[in-house]
Amino acid sequence: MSYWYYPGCSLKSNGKPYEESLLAVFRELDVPMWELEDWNCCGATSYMSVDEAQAFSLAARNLALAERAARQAPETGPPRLLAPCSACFLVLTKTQRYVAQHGDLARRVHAGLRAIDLEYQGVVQVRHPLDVFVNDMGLRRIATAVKRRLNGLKVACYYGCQVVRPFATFDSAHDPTTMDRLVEVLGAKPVRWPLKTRCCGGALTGTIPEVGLRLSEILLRDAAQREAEMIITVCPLCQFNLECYQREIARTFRDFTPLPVLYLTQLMGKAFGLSDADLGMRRLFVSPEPAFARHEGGQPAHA
Amino acid sequence: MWKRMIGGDFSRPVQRIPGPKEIRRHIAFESDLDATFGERIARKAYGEKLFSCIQCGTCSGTCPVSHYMDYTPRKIIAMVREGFREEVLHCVSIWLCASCYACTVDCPREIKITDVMYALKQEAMAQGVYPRRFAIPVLAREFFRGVERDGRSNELPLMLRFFLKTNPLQMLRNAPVAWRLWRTGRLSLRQERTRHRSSVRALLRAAKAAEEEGAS
Amino acid sequence: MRDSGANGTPRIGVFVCHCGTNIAGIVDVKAVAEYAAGLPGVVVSREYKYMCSDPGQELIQRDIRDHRLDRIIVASCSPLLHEHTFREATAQGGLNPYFLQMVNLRENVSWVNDERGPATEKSKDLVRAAVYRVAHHKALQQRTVPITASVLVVGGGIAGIHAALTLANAGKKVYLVEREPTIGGHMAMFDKTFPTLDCAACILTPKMSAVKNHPNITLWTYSEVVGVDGFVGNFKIKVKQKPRYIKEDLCVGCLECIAACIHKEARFPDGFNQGLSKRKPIYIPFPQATPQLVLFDPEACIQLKSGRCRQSCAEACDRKAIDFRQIAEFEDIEVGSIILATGFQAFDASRLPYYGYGRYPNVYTALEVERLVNASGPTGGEVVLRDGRKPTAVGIIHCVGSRDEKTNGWCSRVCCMYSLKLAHLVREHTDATIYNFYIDMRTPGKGYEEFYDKLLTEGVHFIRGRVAEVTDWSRSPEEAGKLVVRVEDTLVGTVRRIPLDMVILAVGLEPRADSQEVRRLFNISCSTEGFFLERHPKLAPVNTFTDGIFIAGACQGPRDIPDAVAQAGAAAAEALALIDAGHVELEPNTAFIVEVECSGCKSCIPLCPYSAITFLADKKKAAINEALCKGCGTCVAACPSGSIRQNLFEDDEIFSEIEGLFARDAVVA
Amino acid sequence: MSAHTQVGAVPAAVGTWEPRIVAFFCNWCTYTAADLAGVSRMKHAPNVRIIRVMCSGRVDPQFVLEAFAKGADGVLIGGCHLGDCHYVEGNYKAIRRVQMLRRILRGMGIQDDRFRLEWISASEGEKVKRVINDMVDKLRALGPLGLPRRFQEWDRELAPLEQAVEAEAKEASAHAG
Repeated sequence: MSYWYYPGCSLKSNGKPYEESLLAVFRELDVPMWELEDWNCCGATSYMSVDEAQAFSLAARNLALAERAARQAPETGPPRLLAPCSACFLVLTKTQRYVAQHGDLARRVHAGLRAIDLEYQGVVQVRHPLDVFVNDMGLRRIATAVKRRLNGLKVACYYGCQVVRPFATFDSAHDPTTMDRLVEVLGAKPVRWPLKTRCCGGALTGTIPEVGLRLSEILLRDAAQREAEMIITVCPLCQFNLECYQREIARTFRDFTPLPVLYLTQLMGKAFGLSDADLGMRRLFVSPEPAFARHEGGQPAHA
Repeated sequence: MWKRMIGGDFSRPVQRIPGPKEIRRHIAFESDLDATFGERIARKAYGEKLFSCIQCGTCSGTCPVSHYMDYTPRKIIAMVREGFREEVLHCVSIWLCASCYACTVDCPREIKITDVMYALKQEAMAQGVYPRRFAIPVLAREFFRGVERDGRSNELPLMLRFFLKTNPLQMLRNAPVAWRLWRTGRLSLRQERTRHRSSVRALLRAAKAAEEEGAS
Repeated sequence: MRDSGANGTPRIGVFVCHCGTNIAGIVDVKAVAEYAAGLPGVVVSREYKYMCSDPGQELIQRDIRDHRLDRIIVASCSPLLHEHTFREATAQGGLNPYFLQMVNLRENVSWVNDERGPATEKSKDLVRAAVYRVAHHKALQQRTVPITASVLVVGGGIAGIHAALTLANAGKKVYLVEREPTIGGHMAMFDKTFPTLDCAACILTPKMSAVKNHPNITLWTYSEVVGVDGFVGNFKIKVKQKPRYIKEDLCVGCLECIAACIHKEARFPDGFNQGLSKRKPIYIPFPQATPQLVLFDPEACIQLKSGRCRQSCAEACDRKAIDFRQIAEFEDIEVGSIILATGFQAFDASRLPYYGYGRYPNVYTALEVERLVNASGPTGGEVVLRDGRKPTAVGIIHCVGSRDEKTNGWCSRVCCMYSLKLAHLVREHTDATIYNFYIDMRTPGKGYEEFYDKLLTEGVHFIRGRVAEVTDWSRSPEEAGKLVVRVEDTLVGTVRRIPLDMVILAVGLEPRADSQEVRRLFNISCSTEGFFLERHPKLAPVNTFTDGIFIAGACQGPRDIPDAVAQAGAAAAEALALIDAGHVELEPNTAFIVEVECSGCKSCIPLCPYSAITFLADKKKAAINEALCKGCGTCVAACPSGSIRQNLFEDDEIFSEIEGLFARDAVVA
Repeated sequence: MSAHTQVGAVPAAVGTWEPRIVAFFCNWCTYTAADLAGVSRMKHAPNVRIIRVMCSGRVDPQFVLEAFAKGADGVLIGGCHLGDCHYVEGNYKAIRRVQMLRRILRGMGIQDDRFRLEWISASEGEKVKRVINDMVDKLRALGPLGLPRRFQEWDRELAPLEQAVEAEAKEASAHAG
């Protein structure tokens, strides 16, 4: 199975470690993936506040591009568009759902696309890496790629909001488990965490930091209390909020200790034995090394 | 004000009895209300479910930021359908919504509350009733302009313009984060651009035109 | 009684009903009546405020006499509602009642349209179709069949018990079939009942033993109805008695066998106590179980599972009542009427992950707490947490699995009241601070609002807001180690976090998981949510669309004990009225064969689901046994030579109805 | 005039034309559901005329053909859901007939959307509304069927032929005589 890769704006900037590790992991698993030619911003959440029809049209352009790409390369099978950023994933799936359900919106979107010689038929599948790892590749295949088991490393799996609700169908909106099952296969130990889908603050961290920082702080503190050694995320904005503002959080709130925040794909790459450079580990603000070091000496998986 | 509200870990806002000049009239006359506001917003938010709200408050309970809001999401719904247009469009609640969709998923009446919030934000921006230097609408506008120009969103220029327009001091506070991002190669000075930017602009124009055509 | 119209053209009377403003508000009834007057064969055409009223019916009778009418059309409501009424009126007027045809102007026209023009046109079309049809009507005689004077009651909860006793006291034979090993249903699990707080067992157990001892009641517990055949007055029922592995006539309920069981420890979850305690493989559901018989759990008993047990239980039994080779037995009975009182099931709280049921041990369902507060329950009436601590703060969350489009959209009606009751009882037992989280407080019953008032003044907290989540995520030292509820206090307009030791989920009532199968078995209907459907929500609330089958209790919709008992009484009265008449009148809508036209092709024979058609070998013709025919008309539609006719639905009648619908232009011109 | 492979879309007096639907509803499920729609005040298109039968199995294909022939633009049959028939299996018989009939109707150039079989239980008042509205929409799109007028046209087309045949016959008999 192969995928068209829709990076979204974040994976090209602050989410670079996500892109690097995602590509490395797909390479390691030998799953072909091509970056979608000429993609544009999905519209993101803020766009919705300005002009909805335009926001949906922006997203639909990417969907149409993926469909066209698949038509031009029939050997790749039906179009599967991989959207690793939760916000992009949400906007793209929402666009599909709403265009299918609301005739008037569909009319506007199709008119926009027609003006630039594109057509959206609704055949493209929008997929999130979590879904692809668990349902397309399967845990067994992931397990065979593990070279160095993580040996009981305690992690808090943080799904954030937009990946599991409201449009995703591959996991529960209230108590998702795909990531927990994945990290178990890597040898890590997911902590039970009721906040795993609670909002990290989203764009508020930048706009109203007093509110945004608090939301991130809640997550970091509770994860630490549950003895998690790091938080694992699948969204560039979550990762950014949770990791990059820890100094500011420490300055604002009492008794705060930093906690590494990694992308799921970085953790997978680590277990697959890939190099830190390939996984963008050096781009992290809070080093995960001490946590990994505590679990060194773990048995190689295929010893 | 934010500072005061979240101050220490669990402190509540400092309570104070209003002075004589701060005493305000709280009464709604039917003539002050916008009778069709609720229906307009319901249509804009993809459905009429708005009117089946039973005011249970699940949305407020599940919302991670409702405790910072002036009106809770539940109250917003009640006000929208009763036509409290001015109050709703001038409130801070709608701008605090982080689009986490918790309310939409939990609502026992399947009301798409997040979409209602979007509809209200659009309405507010269209009517220009949001506070000029209030951060979130400015970010949304700047984001919009950036995408219109580049096809993609670029954090650095976006942030620069955003802080210049809202709160230059805030930029100083964020400078360390930006510095660290740049040092780790996560803040590129190179602008990301869609190759066929003109096609993105043409698309946006056409979608806009189709909308106006549908409205007329 | 005149049995046919005068030679040649019929003399038709058309009566258009206003139904107050129900019809006249949308349909121009005057125009319809005037239009009808011009239709072929119509002698009289009138409109009247309420045709079903006495003066309305007398109008028909007078016109039959004065205008020598021989066909009657009443254009009013649905025939399902008033066909019987107007047939009676027609017969009173001296005409065969089957010369009546009804036109449904209310349910089919005025109630589903809001434009006067199209509604009036539609009404004219329908009246015209009836005019064309009624000319072909024939005089028919009602069929009567004798009734078996006994009743089957399915379900031994409070509704079934009450219905059975009512009928038995009236001297009728009753078969009461209960699926569980004991009767008593949900009520037997309760400690107190609202709003009077009288002890559930004290009022229920006397009725349970009355059932057991009543000479007119045959009680089959641990049994299920597996076959239903026949029709009103003459149902044939097959009942399966599941094996208890106990000879029922020998067991005296001494319980020595339980003590002697090879399992020294009770270690299987006790269903009656909602799994809060354990029982052995041989057990009795609860001390007052009726009948007082032990039974084996075949999933747990070593002997039944592997055949390799010492059988110490059998040794302990003086009366040699234990029989491991027992198998299911089947009973065939005949009854005239059936009452279904199969009850409800409680909503499964684990379907809502955000309330943490099954994840946090101190989240309980209301039924579990009913057992905890019950003196004969697993803790002897002590309200303690699973770790033995006494709770100091308890929250009751209302509407769990009710009023929620994602699970059950309906209001379960009893939860507000039972939550108030539990608030009172838990407070009484623990002195804890109690919070009720409700959406709307619904206390519409005698003494219910007063009970609410009592709780309000008892110091119970009432917070108007649906709880968003129950979590163990703590934000402060006071919250540490507790369950935290996050809820908007909607009356204050503020979100609150409330730490609790115990959370009680007021689970709603829903149809039993197998309600669809049961419905099919008895050939009745369910509403969309799965509760059994009553014939009419107001005027036939215990009847079903199948004659002779009645419903009582929560199988029809959520209801509390007083309502279930009242409904059971009503169902018993309906059944009694039916079987006491000694015979039942059936619609004469049976099919018959016009022998000269029958070609003897036999295509109709396999079509009949009731085997009512036989082939007369000597005449080489088919014949229909009228007593077996139920009037579906399938054979009529299939007969290639058109030699099968159906009374009331003859081909001519339906073809004329179609013709009449489209004869608009012809008539106007 | 050209041959008619497809009946329908006869240009009628546009604006006044309203599709007419004959509905055969079974007494136990669909007729009851229609009553429920009424009791629940579920407004729907006024284009349907309901004929009550005891069971969908009673609907003779001739009823359907007659309805079209007399001027119906659509015919709807409503019965109990499969497995729920009041008469055990009458609705299965209805399916078989409907499938057969559909082929005949296609042969006559009557589009599939004009003839519909729906299972609507006694509690599905909402479905009555939905199905009727949907069918009316589809019939509007198809336009009038106008079978009676079609028959007249066919009769007119056939008249000269008939006359010719008759004349021929007369001639033949004259010769014979």
